[in-house]
Amino acid sequence: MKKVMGDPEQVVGDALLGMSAAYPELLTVRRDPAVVLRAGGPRLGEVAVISGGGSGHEPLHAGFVGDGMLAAACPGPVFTSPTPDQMTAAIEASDSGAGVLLIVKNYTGDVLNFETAAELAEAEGHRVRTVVIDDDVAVTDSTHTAGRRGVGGTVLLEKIVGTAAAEGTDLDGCAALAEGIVATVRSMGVALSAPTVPHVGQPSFTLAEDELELGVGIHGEPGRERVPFVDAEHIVRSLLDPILADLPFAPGEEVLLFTNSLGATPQLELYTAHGIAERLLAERDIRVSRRLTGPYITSLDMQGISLTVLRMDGERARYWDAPVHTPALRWGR
Amino acid sequence: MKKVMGDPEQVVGDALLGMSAAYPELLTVRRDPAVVLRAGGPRLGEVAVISGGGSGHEPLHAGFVGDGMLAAACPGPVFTSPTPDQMTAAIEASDSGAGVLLIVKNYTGDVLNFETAAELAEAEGHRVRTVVIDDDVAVTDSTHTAGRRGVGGTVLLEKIVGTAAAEGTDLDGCAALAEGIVATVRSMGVALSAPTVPHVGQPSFTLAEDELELGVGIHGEPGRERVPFVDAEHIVRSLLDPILADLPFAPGEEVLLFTNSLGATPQLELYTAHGIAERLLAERDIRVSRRLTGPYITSLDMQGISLTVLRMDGERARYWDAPVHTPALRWGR
Amino acid sequence: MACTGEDVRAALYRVVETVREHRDELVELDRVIGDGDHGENLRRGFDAWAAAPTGESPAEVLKQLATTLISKVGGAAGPLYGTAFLRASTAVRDLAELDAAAVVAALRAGLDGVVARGKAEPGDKTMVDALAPAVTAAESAVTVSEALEAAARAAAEGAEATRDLVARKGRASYLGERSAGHIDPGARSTALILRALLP
Amino acid sequence: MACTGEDVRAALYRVVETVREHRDELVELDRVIGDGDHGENLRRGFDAWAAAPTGESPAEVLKQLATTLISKVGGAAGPLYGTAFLRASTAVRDLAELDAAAVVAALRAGLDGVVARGKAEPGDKTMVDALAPAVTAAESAVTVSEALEAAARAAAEGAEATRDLVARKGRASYLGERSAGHIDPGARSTALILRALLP
Ligand SMILES: Nc1ncnc2c1ncn2[C@@H]1O[C@H](COP(=O)(O)OP(=O)(O)O)[C@@H](O)[C@H]1O
Ligand SMILES: Nc1ncnc2c1ncn2[C@@H]1O[C@H](COP(=O)(O)OP(=O)(O)O)[C@@H](O)[C@H]1O
Ligand SMILES: [Mg+2]
Ligand SMILES: [Mg+2]
Ligand SMILES: [Mg+2]
Ligand SMILES: [Mg+2]
Repeated sequence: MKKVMGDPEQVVGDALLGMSAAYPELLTVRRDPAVVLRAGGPRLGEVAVISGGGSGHEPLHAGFVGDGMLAAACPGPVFTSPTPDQMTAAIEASDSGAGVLLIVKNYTGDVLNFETAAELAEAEGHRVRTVVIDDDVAVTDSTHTAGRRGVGGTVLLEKIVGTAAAEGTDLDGCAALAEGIVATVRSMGVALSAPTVPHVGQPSFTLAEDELELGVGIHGEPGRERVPFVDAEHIVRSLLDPILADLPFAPGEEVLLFTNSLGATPQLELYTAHGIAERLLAERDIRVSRRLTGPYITSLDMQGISLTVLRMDGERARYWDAPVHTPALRWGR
Repeated sequence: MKKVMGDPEQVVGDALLGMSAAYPELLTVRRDPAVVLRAGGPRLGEVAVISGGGSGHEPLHAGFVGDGMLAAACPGPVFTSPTPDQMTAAIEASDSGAGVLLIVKNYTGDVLNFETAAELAEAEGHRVRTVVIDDDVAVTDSTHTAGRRGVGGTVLLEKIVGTAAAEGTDLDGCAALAEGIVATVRSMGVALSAPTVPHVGQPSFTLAEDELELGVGIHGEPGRERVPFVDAEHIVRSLLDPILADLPFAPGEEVLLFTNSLGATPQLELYTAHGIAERLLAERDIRVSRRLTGPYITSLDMQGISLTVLRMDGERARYWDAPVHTPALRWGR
Repeated sequence: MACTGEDVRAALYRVVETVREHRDELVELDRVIGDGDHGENLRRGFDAWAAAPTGESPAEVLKQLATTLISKVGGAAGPLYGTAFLRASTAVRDLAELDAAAVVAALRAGLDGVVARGKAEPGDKTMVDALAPAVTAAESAVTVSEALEAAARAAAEGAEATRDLVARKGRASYLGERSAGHIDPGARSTALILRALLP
Repeated sequence: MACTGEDVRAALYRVVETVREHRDELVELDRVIGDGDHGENLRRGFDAWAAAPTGESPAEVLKQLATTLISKVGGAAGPLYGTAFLRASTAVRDLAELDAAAVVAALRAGLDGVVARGKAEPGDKTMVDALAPAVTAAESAVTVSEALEAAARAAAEGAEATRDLVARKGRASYLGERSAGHIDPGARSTALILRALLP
């Protein structure tokens, strides 16, 4: 395993040092417990939207801390949910009195740790609402599993709800907006290669030269099915078909299309996939009115892509378009 | 070789289709010859800053087309300089009468093809100036080589000069600003793994588990030296020392530090490297006043990083900070 | 043998050793059907405890371990093991020494805590498949050693038996049928921990 | 044998075939000391020419090939080969048939063009190391066949001899001493092209 790192145990801490150096005006990074805060402290009357999860998915979540998105992020060790003390520290530092919305990706560890943190914070007098995002259609049978995973939809959720909070929407309003998004966003991913976790030192799974891992998660968990390698058109279809069938998305709808690199995918390939997805959606008369393309929720050095489709309406479009200023998403200022 | 692509010969064309779908309001993509133009056509009185080069380095250059940066980009086949007909088409479509500044990375192929294009365009009555960037300190002895390569400095050059052009600086002024930047920017890269070119189908070079390719280029050309694998601190030193010694950069100076991913490097590692570079510069009393961190000039799926250091002054800082709106760099609007 | 706070601490030091020794094995089990961090998560948590253990009575020792695990382990295992030790601590109240009945009560409280938090049933291929049979096996024991011996043996069997199960909880559940054929890392770590409690 | 426009076209079709056959070999040579595109660059250019060749006289045929290569090949080889064929076209003026002297003049003009554009000297490990000896060897020939035969033989030797050289031009120069031990892809393609001109 070759990585640009020092002590594997310090990899997250070392990266946080680098982030705080790279964005001194935007972020305040605290250690022990590790939290990434929006510089400038809580804003009067503004709901604090907070998220967190295992590291290794950068820029998620710390790269989305800033104006118009997250008030704070809690980075866990690589692929491991953070702990309640990080979350309560983030809540403590961010709650202006308007309350806190916790955005939690649906993994057992994340849910349990955020649950504990919410209890502790409420006991301290904070108003806390939690929204659990589970947009991954690769996990089909949710009564026999830990439920669908939270993946690409998280990025869109954090932007739209983060902006709503910045514009003064109250805690109930933010929570309702978030629940609505969770209900109408769907994603699926595919891996061409596995990530290598620093403390493991070898790839999380092994794919033959002619295999794809379809429905892969973002933690190097193997996916739903191992299928023969196919060309870009078929790869995109194998992601888009289950996504569209699931909600389902109907002809005439307006959507946001998010084509995501899972880490090590060259942009040539990512744009190839995006172009095909746009064409396939047009063929089905689904109108793409907003798009996002890039590495926004990754799995270390995994090669692969994911697609996310979110149903749009006027309110969501307005919050999406409004200014955002974070390390990884920035426009309008 | 597994890639999200269709016909390997169409890989650039397919990606351009995707780019134009992803940024309909920003870009106009033409095929045959392939050029990526800023939407909206030439702007009266504005010098057109145009660049181009082999594909596989995305977002360079097409991802930097837009307001405040490039007027047009000419994407060649993967790792192969574009041809003069692309360049003359870009010039034809972009020259408002204020003239054209060609930004050319110093590779034999790029220089020869842009040279031909400049001659042809001048014969058609365009005023053309060319600036050749050669910031890679890994190529030491330039009388016995094709000269230093153009690498990371290109991104900074395109932003600063592109903004100067957008603010009305004339052709001579843009060229002088560009020459000044070329003279005071230095870069160097290191690879942990080799890229795989679609039409080759196997990695461009082979590195053992305990080897680094130091001074690697962005075309999968092997670097200056193969050295034993070391930790992040030593990797960063082995890039920064030759950079600082070369200009040389002196204590007390103000610089822009650009920490670049060569493609497949996880952001955790990139930020780790950035943090170390900031610390080493501070130790030498060199003041980092601007920074850029991310995958901006890449080599397909190569794992590795490059560092670029640019001497700053008030004019450069002002142009750097001014708004830019392109697919890959965006702020202020 | 009765069991003082001192004895509990000594037992937990043995657990720390075991977790260190088996870190790579647990990482490997989790790599195959999960995300490859279970061994590292537990190592981080138990090492953090070992660096600064406090408390006198069994309950105090267990409680401090629980809060350390909750704040250092993360993932699914952190809250689950944390809750288990927290409930165990509550179950032994202010006893200065634990007898067999207290040990069984602690084990049962731990199991109840895991089930309350994680909602797993026996057969879901989780740590419950090691812990639940351990509690049952310990119930008929007369001495602390017998209770722990029986618990460890039953947990080992239970962990081994997870090999044939299809996961319905935790990360391995995403694999569906493909999760069968591999031991559950959390069940394995439960068996290892129970075994290490015995001198 | 004299050489009409028809003959030139036939010879170039043989070049197209050769380039296709040796594409992978040239890619591999370039992968080792360059960026792995030389074979693909030439294939793209010559295939584009073969898809729509025009022109009657030798000069016309050569000129159209030159402009196609300039606009389709890219990289260093595009302008260099393009210039070589353009200069060769100019050198044979309006001749309807080429004799040995005209062929030699065309080769020399091509070499001069490559040197004018690329500034390489013999020994720099480039296509010049195949083309320069080819021109010299062709000079004493009496027939077209003899001229091409001599040129092809000398180019092959020249290409082979690039193996021992350290590159001082083009991408391979970045490798410094490490470029020694490998044949230069452009020298190899020059030798292949000259060999294919012969029926
Ligand atoms: N809902 C649950 N109930 C009981 N145990 C669970 C549950 N979910 C997961 N586990 C246990 O946790 C173990 C995984 O722990 P760990 O790898 O540390 O956390 P994560 O899955 O978050 O990476 C599994 O092997 C399983 O035994
Ligand atoms: N300055 C030069 N003069 C002559 N030939 C050169 C020069 N630079 C490069 N070449 C030739 O071009 C060949 C490489 O061509 P190609 O791979 O197609 O272009 P690129 O190097 O741009 O990828 C080299 O093998 C060498 O023979
Ligand atoms: Mg985990
Ligand atoms: Mg090339
Ligand atoms: Mg795990
Ligand atoms: Mg080449």
